[in-house]
Amino acid sequence: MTDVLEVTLRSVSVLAAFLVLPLLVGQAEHKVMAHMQGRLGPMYAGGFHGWAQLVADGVKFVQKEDITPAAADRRVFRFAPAVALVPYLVAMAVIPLSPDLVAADAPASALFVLATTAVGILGTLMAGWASANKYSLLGAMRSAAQLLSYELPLVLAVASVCLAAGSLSLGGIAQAWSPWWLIWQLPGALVFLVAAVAELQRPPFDMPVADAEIVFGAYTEYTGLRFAFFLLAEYAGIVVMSLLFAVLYLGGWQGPFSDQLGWLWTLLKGLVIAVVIIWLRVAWPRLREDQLQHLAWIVLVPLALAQLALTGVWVVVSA
Amino acid sequence: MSEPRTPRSGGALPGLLKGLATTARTLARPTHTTEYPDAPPHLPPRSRGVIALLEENCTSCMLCARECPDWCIYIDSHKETLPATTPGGRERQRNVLDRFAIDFSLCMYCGICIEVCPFDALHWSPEFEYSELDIRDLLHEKDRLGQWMPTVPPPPALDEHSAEPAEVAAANKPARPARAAGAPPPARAARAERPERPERPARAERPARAERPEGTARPEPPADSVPAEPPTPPSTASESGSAETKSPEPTSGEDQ
Amino acid sequence: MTTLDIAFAGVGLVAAASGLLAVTTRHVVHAALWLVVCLGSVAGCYLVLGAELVALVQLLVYVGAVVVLVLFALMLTRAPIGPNPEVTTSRAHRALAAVLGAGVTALLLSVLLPVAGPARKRPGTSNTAVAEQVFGTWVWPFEALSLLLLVALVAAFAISRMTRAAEVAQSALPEMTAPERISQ
Amino acid sequence: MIHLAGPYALAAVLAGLGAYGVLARRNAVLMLIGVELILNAANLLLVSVGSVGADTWQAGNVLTLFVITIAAAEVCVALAVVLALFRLRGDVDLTRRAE
Repeated sequence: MTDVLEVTLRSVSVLAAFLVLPLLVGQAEHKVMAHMQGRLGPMYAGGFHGWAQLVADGVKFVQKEDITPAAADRRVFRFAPAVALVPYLVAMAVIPLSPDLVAADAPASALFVLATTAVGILGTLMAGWASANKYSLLGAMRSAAQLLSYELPLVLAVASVCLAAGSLSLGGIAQAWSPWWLIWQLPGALVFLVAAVAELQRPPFDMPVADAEIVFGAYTEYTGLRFAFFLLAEYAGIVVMSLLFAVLYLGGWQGPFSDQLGWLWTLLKGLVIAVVIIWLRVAWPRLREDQLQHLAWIVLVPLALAQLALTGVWVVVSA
Repeated sequence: MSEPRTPRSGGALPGLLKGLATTARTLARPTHTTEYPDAPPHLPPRSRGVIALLEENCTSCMLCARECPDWCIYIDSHKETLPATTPGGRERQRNVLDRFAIDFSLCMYCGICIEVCPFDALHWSPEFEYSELDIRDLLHEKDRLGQWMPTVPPPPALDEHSAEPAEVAAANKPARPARAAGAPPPARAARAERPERPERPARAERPARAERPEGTARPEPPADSVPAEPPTPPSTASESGSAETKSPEPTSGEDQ
Repeated sequence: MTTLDIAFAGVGLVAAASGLLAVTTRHVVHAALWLVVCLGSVAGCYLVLGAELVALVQLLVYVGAVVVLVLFALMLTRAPIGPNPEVTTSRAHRALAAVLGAGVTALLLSVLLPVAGPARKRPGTSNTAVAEQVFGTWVWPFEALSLLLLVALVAAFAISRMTRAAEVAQSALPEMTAPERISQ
Repeated sequence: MIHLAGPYALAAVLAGLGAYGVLARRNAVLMLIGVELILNAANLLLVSVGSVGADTWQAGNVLTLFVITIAAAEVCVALAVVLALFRLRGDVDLTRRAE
């Protein structure tokens, strides 16, 4: 009975985190982006500085008509948002906030997060193909090409960290972390950050949804709640990637008073990374499609391989 | 804001860092945004918000409607015959404006109608808060257009050494008692104002004209001193005069 | 029947059903999507069998990369929405194929089922043990495999370049003499 | 405790389905799907054998990982070939005779 209760509690808390954290990131994006552009951002919803703007947006999305294009493949079209959203929910379950604050402790959780987020691509592909829209198809193909290219440096960068920590478990990696990693794993961290932003299809890597070129890519035909799910998936992706970065490269819960406030440290570090991801969106223009592939294969993959080699040499020497 | 630079100055990385620095600096600065309905916007004094109509000046000559590039001005008028003022005199006709409407859902605010109006019946008003929930409600009739007249700013001050404005000149001139004592027929006042008004300031000596600035909604700076002497004759005229002639000046002069 | 048996039966049925749909559906893209379901549930089978690492790699490489590549190729070639009768061979051909497929299944079953034996303990494999073996016993196959991957990468690149060169040569045919074309 | 009959049966079924897929499809990419099914049948067999026996070298797991890698390489090259074919012929129907 207690087992059932515990499982329920863990699931509910993951679900709650899944629903709250993306909203926090979204609101942070609204405000940070606005102030970086000399604006105020939302100011009305909820009274104080528009804190409830995203809730209001959610209400608006719920009220909107759910349109399925006549020529679309109905089932795939309707199922795609779930495929995009659920992997991040599952991935969030294994990310530890502190040594004992983790919903599901998997022995190979680093690999698990990468594997589940890789499944999320399929949602975009399905959406793009099933919309029966050329812009959508173009967006889907762009995102497929982009995500395949950036999967490699992402996995290599994570492999380097796993090698350094001698563990595939996120908890073990954060435990093995030391401040020295900030320098030693810096190239890998940068590769991870860039690849993560590309995986999330966020600016400057947002060609799959480039509104000036292909309307809104794979999501062009989506309305209402299904569109909101895609947006939620994007922000949940930011949360997952930020927390992952915090755990892999910034030591997760390590910091002053880590015994009591460890989870807070992880969240804070994750939030900082999320703000950096938002910052990149505001500061940099969108890349061109060929520049994107160029960056992945000419810069990131060699850099990640070099980092992996460096880590390997270091581990062997220091062992 | 700096001097123009060559696009590729020092590779990609400095540019990327510069972008980050610029956005971070902007983040640290206070924003310039004012939230409009809470804080009224500071508009330049002669902002072109909406077109106001001074109905009394309109002769329904249709110039504005014809020049309008998107045909959003609708004018209906009819002719009225005014009886001869003197025995044996000729009857005169004048246009009476029935409808003047501007469809602001079509209007592109080019201002051509204001430019072409020979009688200063159309004016730019800085008023801009006239949005509607239904696009059909943006077709504003003459009473609505007239309501914006008080918001029209006074014309800019003249150069120091320029000739006196016609109205002032006329007002400062002592009224000719012979003409002023007898009630000037309203028909004449209405008619006389029409053809001569804008282009011949030197000949503007009729009392009906001198009294204009006060009689209308348009505030003109020198007009303050004007109204003292001439108003009596027109107002009496309007009381005694025929109602059907609808002379613009006297009636409006009385309304205000 | 043990708990693991029941769990395996669940995911196994999903895998078999989705595999069947993947090879029979006439919606081109649906076939690839059913393949995703099938591969995912095979990963679930691996988990039930206690091979966690393999399951995750299956998810990461197969679902995350291979199927995405397949979908990408389908979209690049021709993937209309709706059933497409042209993707399957004729009825007789399919009947033959079904017989052959059933034959393969029957053959394998007849070989495998007798050696299945009674229920056995599932010790479960630790990732460390797998890693030690990969970089210990299997290190030369592993290196050969990396070489294979590199060759495959270069080959794929070369193939795609070759066709583009051929296209260029075709389009520029009148202006060029034969030696020039060869040198290209 | 687990019976191996289940994994064996599933592997046999997947192999049969894969064989059917390869034979019954005309579209080259869909044929590849059949090939993937056969590979997965082999993998499943390897894993199920490796998971219960005294597998000193972890052959079941390691070989499966190798097969997955080989499958990735195979798909990579095969799809490049398919795309080249499509560019040359305008379709990927493998039953059509090349003219």
